[in-house]
Amino acid sequence: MKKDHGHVGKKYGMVIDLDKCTGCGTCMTACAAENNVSVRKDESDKERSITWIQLYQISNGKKFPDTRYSYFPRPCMHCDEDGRGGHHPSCVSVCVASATKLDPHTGIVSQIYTRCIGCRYCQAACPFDARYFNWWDAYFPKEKGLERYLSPDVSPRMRGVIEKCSFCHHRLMRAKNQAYAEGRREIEEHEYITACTEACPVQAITFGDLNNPKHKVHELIQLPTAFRLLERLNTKPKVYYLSTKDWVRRLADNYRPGEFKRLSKGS
Amino acid sequence: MEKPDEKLGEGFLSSLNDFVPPWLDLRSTLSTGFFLLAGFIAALVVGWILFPMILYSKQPQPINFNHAVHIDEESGIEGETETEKCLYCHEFREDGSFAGIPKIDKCIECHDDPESSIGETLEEKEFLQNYVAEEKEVSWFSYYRQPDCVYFSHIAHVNMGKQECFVCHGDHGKSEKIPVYQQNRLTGYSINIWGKRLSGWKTNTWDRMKMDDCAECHTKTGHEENNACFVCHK
Amino acid sequence: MQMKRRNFIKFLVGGVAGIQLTPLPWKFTDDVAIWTQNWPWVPVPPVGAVTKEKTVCSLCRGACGIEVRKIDNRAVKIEGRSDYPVNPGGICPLGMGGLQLLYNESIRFTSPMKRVGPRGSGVFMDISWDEALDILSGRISKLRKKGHPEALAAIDGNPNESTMALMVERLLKAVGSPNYVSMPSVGDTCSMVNYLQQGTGEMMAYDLENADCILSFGSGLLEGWGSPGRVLNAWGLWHDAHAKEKAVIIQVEARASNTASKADFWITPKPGTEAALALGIAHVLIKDRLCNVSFIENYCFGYHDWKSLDGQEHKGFKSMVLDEYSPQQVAGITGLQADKIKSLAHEFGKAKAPIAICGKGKGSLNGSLYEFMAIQSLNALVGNINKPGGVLVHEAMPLSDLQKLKNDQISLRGLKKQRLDQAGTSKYPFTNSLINNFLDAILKRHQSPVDTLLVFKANPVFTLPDTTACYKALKKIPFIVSFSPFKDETALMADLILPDHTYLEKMDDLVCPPGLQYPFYGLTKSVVDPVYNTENTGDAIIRLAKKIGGSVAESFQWPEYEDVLKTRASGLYSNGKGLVGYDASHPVWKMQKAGNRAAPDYSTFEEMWEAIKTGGFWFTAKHNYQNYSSIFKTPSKKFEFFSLRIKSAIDIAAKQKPLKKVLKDLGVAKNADEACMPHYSKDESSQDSTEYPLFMMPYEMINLASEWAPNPPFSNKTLLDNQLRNDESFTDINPQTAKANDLKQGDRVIIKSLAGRIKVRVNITEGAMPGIVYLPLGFGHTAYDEFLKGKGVNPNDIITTNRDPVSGQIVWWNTAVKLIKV
Amino acid sequence: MDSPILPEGVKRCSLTTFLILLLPCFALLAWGGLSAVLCLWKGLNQTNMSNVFAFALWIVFDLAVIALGAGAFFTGFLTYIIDRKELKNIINAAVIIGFICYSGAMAMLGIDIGQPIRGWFIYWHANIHSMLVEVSFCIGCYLIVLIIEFVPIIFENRKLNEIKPIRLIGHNLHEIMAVFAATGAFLSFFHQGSLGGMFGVLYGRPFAAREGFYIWPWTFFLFILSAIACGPCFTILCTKLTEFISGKKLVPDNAIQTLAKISGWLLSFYIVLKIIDTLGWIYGVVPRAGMTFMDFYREGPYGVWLVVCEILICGVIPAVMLMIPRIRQNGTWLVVAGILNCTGIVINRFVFIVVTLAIPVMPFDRFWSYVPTWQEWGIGLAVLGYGVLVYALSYRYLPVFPKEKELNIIT
Repeated sequence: MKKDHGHVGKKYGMVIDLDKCTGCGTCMTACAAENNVSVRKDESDKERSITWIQLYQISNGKKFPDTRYSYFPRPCMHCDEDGRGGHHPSCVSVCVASATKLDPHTGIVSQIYTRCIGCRYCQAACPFDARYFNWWDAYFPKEKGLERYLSPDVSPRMRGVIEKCSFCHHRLMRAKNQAYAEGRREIEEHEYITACTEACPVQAITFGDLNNPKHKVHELIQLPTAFRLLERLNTKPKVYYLSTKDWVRRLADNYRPGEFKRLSKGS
Repeated sequence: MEKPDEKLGEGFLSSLNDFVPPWLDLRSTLSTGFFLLAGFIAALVVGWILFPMILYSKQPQPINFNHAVHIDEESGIEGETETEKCLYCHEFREDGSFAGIPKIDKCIECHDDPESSIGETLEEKEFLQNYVAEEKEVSWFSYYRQPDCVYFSHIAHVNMGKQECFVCHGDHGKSEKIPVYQQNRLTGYSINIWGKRLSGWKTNTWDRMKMDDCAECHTKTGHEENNACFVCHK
Repeated sequence: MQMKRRNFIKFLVGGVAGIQLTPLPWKFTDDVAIWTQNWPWVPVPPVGAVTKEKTVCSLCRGACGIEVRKIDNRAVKIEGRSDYPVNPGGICPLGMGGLQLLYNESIRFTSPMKRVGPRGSGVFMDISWDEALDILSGRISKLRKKGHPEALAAIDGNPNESTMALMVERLLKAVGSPNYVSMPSVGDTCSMVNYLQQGTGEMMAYDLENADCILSFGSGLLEGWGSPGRVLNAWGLWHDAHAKEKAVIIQVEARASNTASKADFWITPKPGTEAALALGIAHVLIKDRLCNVSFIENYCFGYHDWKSLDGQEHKGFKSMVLDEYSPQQVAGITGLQADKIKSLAHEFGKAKAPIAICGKGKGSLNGSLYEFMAIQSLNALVGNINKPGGVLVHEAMPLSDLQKLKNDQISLRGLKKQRLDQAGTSKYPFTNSLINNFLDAILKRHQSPVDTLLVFKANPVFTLPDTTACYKALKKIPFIVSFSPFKDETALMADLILPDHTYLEKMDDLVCPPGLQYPFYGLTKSVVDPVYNTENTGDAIIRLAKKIGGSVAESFQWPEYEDVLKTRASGLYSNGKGLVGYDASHPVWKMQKAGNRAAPDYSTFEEMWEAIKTGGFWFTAKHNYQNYSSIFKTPSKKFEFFSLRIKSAIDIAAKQKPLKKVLKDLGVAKNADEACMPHYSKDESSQDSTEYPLFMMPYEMINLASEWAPNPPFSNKTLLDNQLRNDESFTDINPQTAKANDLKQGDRVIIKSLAGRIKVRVNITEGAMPGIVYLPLGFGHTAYDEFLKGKGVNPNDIITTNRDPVSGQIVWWNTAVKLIKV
Repeated sequence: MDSPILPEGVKRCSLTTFLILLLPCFALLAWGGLSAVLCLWKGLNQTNMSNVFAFALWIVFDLAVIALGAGAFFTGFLTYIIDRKELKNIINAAVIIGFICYSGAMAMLGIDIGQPIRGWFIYWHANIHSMLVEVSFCIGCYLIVLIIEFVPIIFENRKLNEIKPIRLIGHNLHEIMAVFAATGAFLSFFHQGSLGGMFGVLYGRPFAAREGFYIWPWTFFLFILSAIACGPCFTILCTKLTEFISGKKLVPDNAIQTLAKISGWLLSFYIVLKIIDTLGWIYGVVPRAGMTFMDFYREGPYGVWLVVCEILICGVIPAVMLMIPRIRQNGTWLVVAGILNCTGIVINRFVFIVVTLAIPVMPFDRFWSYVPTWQEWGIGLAVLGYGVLVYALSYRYLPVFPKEKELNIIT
């Protein structure tokens, strides 16, 4: 039965090439546009603005003119474990109302706004700051008419609940519907990609099934330049990064003096 | 204390007193019981009869629709199975999404000419004049509209899961008269979602359309994986 | 009494017990919770049928392909498209936010309007289209009756090649006014360079994808330069993990922009000395024999010293460069080390297909003529012109001209009058229009020579330097008409609004996106029915002309704007080598290099036009490489290091006045020979460094709209909070500069120049060059809604407008300023 | 004028003075009420909490009062299960304080969550893996227990006691109080523990994360210990305060001393474990996360002084003081020790909540600071006001201290 639905062993994940990433921010706008994220008057309040995928600017700390900037695009990591091998991500195991769950058949961590009671325990549990609380009601003043661009694929959030990146799960559903309409049960690799993957103008983002040898991501995460954020916490993120630059790789995790291993190649 | 019935009561009680243990104050016990019971019954009435009447608003549909006639042989709506007949009007779009209640132009496909023979009854005439002739959409109330947070794929259930329409919609497709639309004033849900029985008691699969009912069926038919939250929530 | 109360309590107790056995408490609890899940004030997007419309984004000149996803008739998402040549798939953050411009009622004009409140207050009254057009045509006709058609002027932001630009210019010509002024853009300088050195006034066409070394003089490859979608895609190709040989990117810029940070080499000369650096590189290339001798000897003019017909000796490029631009000399000018310049030159010289590109930032600001000539000369020195991976030379885009326009006596008399901006005079022989001169002319005269100003797709009050001057000038003009769909600063000063559709509601063309290496024609279409009572300006102009009547009406015979577009597009058909279909697996840069010979994928004009209307594009991958003998249209029929056109301009002028005066008028500091060649001269404009010790440089970001189109709210999410915090924007300064002015991170500071003063907060970063104060362009709107209005400051407020030699264009990067701690 | 309902044979100030004394409480309650309305009506944007500071002032208050309120169940445990008779003279006070702390905490939590109306989802859609669920269940139940324990004390009010059925109920409840004491003790052990567990299980936050036993991180046990170590001290402080204000002796010394002694021993035991735990953390969890001890105390106001304060000044010192009979028998020193003890525990809770969240985990993330708004203070302090009010009312109208009469014979 399960096989019929092609769920078995699927593990959707993302690979972001930081050497390609230019920090243009298209992924952030694409995400906001795709997922009906509310835009408030003051988005410079980074403690409260909602950005499912967020660009962190990093610097190599050198003096002018040797300074270099780079960027970490950070969606939800869709972790697999709670840090000590428990089969729930840290945020899932703490949620009081079972509002966030890890789907074993897709590897995607869901967040149900109508179930969430807004206790924010999951925010405390997430070391990636990937979870966002709706401090205000969604901002769509009638006189502006901006609600006209809202997509029916994603339900707008009410205030007082947590929201986060869903790997554009509705796109998976859309792809499946299309496949069903054509009498297929399985979907192709290109049929389900996230909005940020699709939008990235330098094709820095790759999305697919990490478990499927035919998918590009499966091959990319084997590269020696591949790494993940805060791997030592052992939360098993499904978002990987690529970079040949050691100063960038160094910033992906905490290292005590001498612990960091440089790449043989690259600078 | 001169009222005769009082006296009678006294007499009656005192006669009873012989049968009950002396430490029990019969009079006070009875009165206590009486008031408790009164309150109890009053509450039941409020909860079971008054409350539902207040909770749901009733709106009639703009115009009646006779499903029975349409799925009837003569109607010319093709389809081997009932489901196929339903799909004739409640169709799937190319991308697999479900069109739901048909738009007026779907009706016009058959009822193209306002003077046509199909239109004996007064209602049909009214429909042809007010809607078909004007190409005006009928503002139907949807009995089965789930809230915005719910994602439901008809094609997954009908084409892939081979579910018959009646499993969720009952014999709605056979009805000659469409029922009055009842809406929960507080939640805005159609009464069909929670189910007509306030107790939540259900005998048929189509009596209720709550999350548990979906999950129940998924489990029964061995599709537990579809109980993952994001499968039905958006 | 006592008794009664007890009974009541008993009654209640019973009731409480009873109610538990009814659904009331349970269902109520549940329903209230469900109510919170469906709060009436949370919007619920209506469901419907999904459709996708392909079109082209025209928020900038880049002409990226986009696909708009619609639910019934509602546009819900803009996405890239892979079946489109310019940008396979990706788009920029601004294009992604387009729907917020389409649907944001508070920044759009919902109908034609006339001013009722005081100027600039933005108080308007709705009127009908007919009334609006009557008002305007009446006014124009009156001017013509009075015999002053030249008192009608237009500021046009449409790209020069676009059909809309032709329409506007045609309207003015038909009416009889020479005062058609277009907004400055890098294109002006580029085509001028091409005109002087290659003889064709075309845009630069860089074959970036096939190049293996990009030497960028401040071009913001990652800040939106050229056609953002295309350049960013090229960037992706250059850095592909699987690419065989990766291209080397060298960024010459005085700020750690994203491009500089991500480039392989980052060179930081003093701003304004880029020309010297380019010539220094030229010096090394020549000295170390790194240049393509055969190309230089056969197809270049003015490399060696030469003798003109009058027997006069003239200095050549080679000797000038060797004499004056040795690495040491250049090091002195630019503040770089000499050997750094050497190694840089070698990196460039030894590459197979090196390109030196020009145009700072997004390339929306025009550049310095001599700097661009110097940079283009580098491409000539390595002979990488009209080769794969080089700078391609094209003939003009094969678009047909509009039929000859009719002029009556009035208009002919008007057209004889001199342009207010003096463009094309002996002062600015090669420039088409100079908006800053135009504004000065208005300011200088006691009464404005312009009676009626039409503004198209431009917001000069915000985007031009020295905004106060611009504001004053516009205020002097008696009557301003804005065709903007948006309530921008300039539109708020207008007396009459004839709102255009937004780019998602109208059909219009985009010709030759900047920097693209093949002829390209894009066509936008109406993906949604116009949301408000607006009208395509093209149609509005036609109707206006008809209302004016006479020869003006005869000059606009078309029923509607689409017919104008078709008329021009007919040339694409007759050109006979175009394609309207595209297959992502065969990118144009590969097809072109492989010498594509594919026949057109259409057989009739109608077929082609329909295809363009649905697909949105026409392009040709056929290119005639090399054939140097015929491509250069210069007087010498060669690539000119020494521009004979400048020389003849000087000679002609020298007949009336002394040579010294001529050169002074041209703004050239050097002698007559060097005036004809790319050279560096320190600009005198810089004020005394004691009063204003620092320089202010505006910079552009890809996620902040700084041109005509407003910034979509979405991109506010992408701004860092050391760029904008609450309503205050930041200036980037180096720790040294901060120390010198004892400033700490986040301090508030006033930046003062001769033109004005602005208040910002300080962001201390090693990415800034000491002694320079950086300000982002795009902040500081005084119009629009809460998402834009009053957020940050506009550097244009304090930029002092100096003019570039010969071209006379505005110079942006040398405003002397000082910091005053608050 | 309210004399008929005052307890018999005791002296109380006049109603007017009483009300005047309580004015500050009413003020606090008004302030809190306004804040609450704003937060419920407009949402939590009224606070300075953020996506970084998901938990803040309110949770600190919650955990603090719940720890201090632990006196109730622990004293109950000692009185009824261990059967320390002398504690009967203070148990009432302990119960009332407990009730105040827990009801206050619950009220505050109700406002703290983003969707109060959905609060019951915690119970209905409970996720058994979540420590916070364990907390909610236990606190919920324990609050009921406290009410049941409080009710008979209320029924002892002179007027109420005249009513026969009430007298009966009150009496019978007294009989079976041991049962509730046992239940209360059981429940409390668990929620005090799971409150600690809440932070110990944050494996994404090396600052809070701890190893543990089975599903319980060490913080689970440390929180229980710290709670029962400071709870009794807080009870002592409250009675001392009452004695000071009323200017009477209310509780026989032996009761106080018993509590003080036990509290002292528990505290010392706790501190030892706490030190071991901290060392284990420094040499286990922290290096594994690739950090050093100092990494956590570099930024903002949070320096090593926090550790010194918590463990040394407010831990070891009071522990020693309370264990030495001569010191704890001196009233002043007893109070000092008590205050230090309670402060230490409050600091511990503060550190686990605020500092944990303030320290970024991703190397390129940054440190944020947080200052509560007046609305947050309002609600926090309202709980204080509410506490004083309830306590004062109980003291005035109920025979809270059984020995009060004989300790102060009115001549």
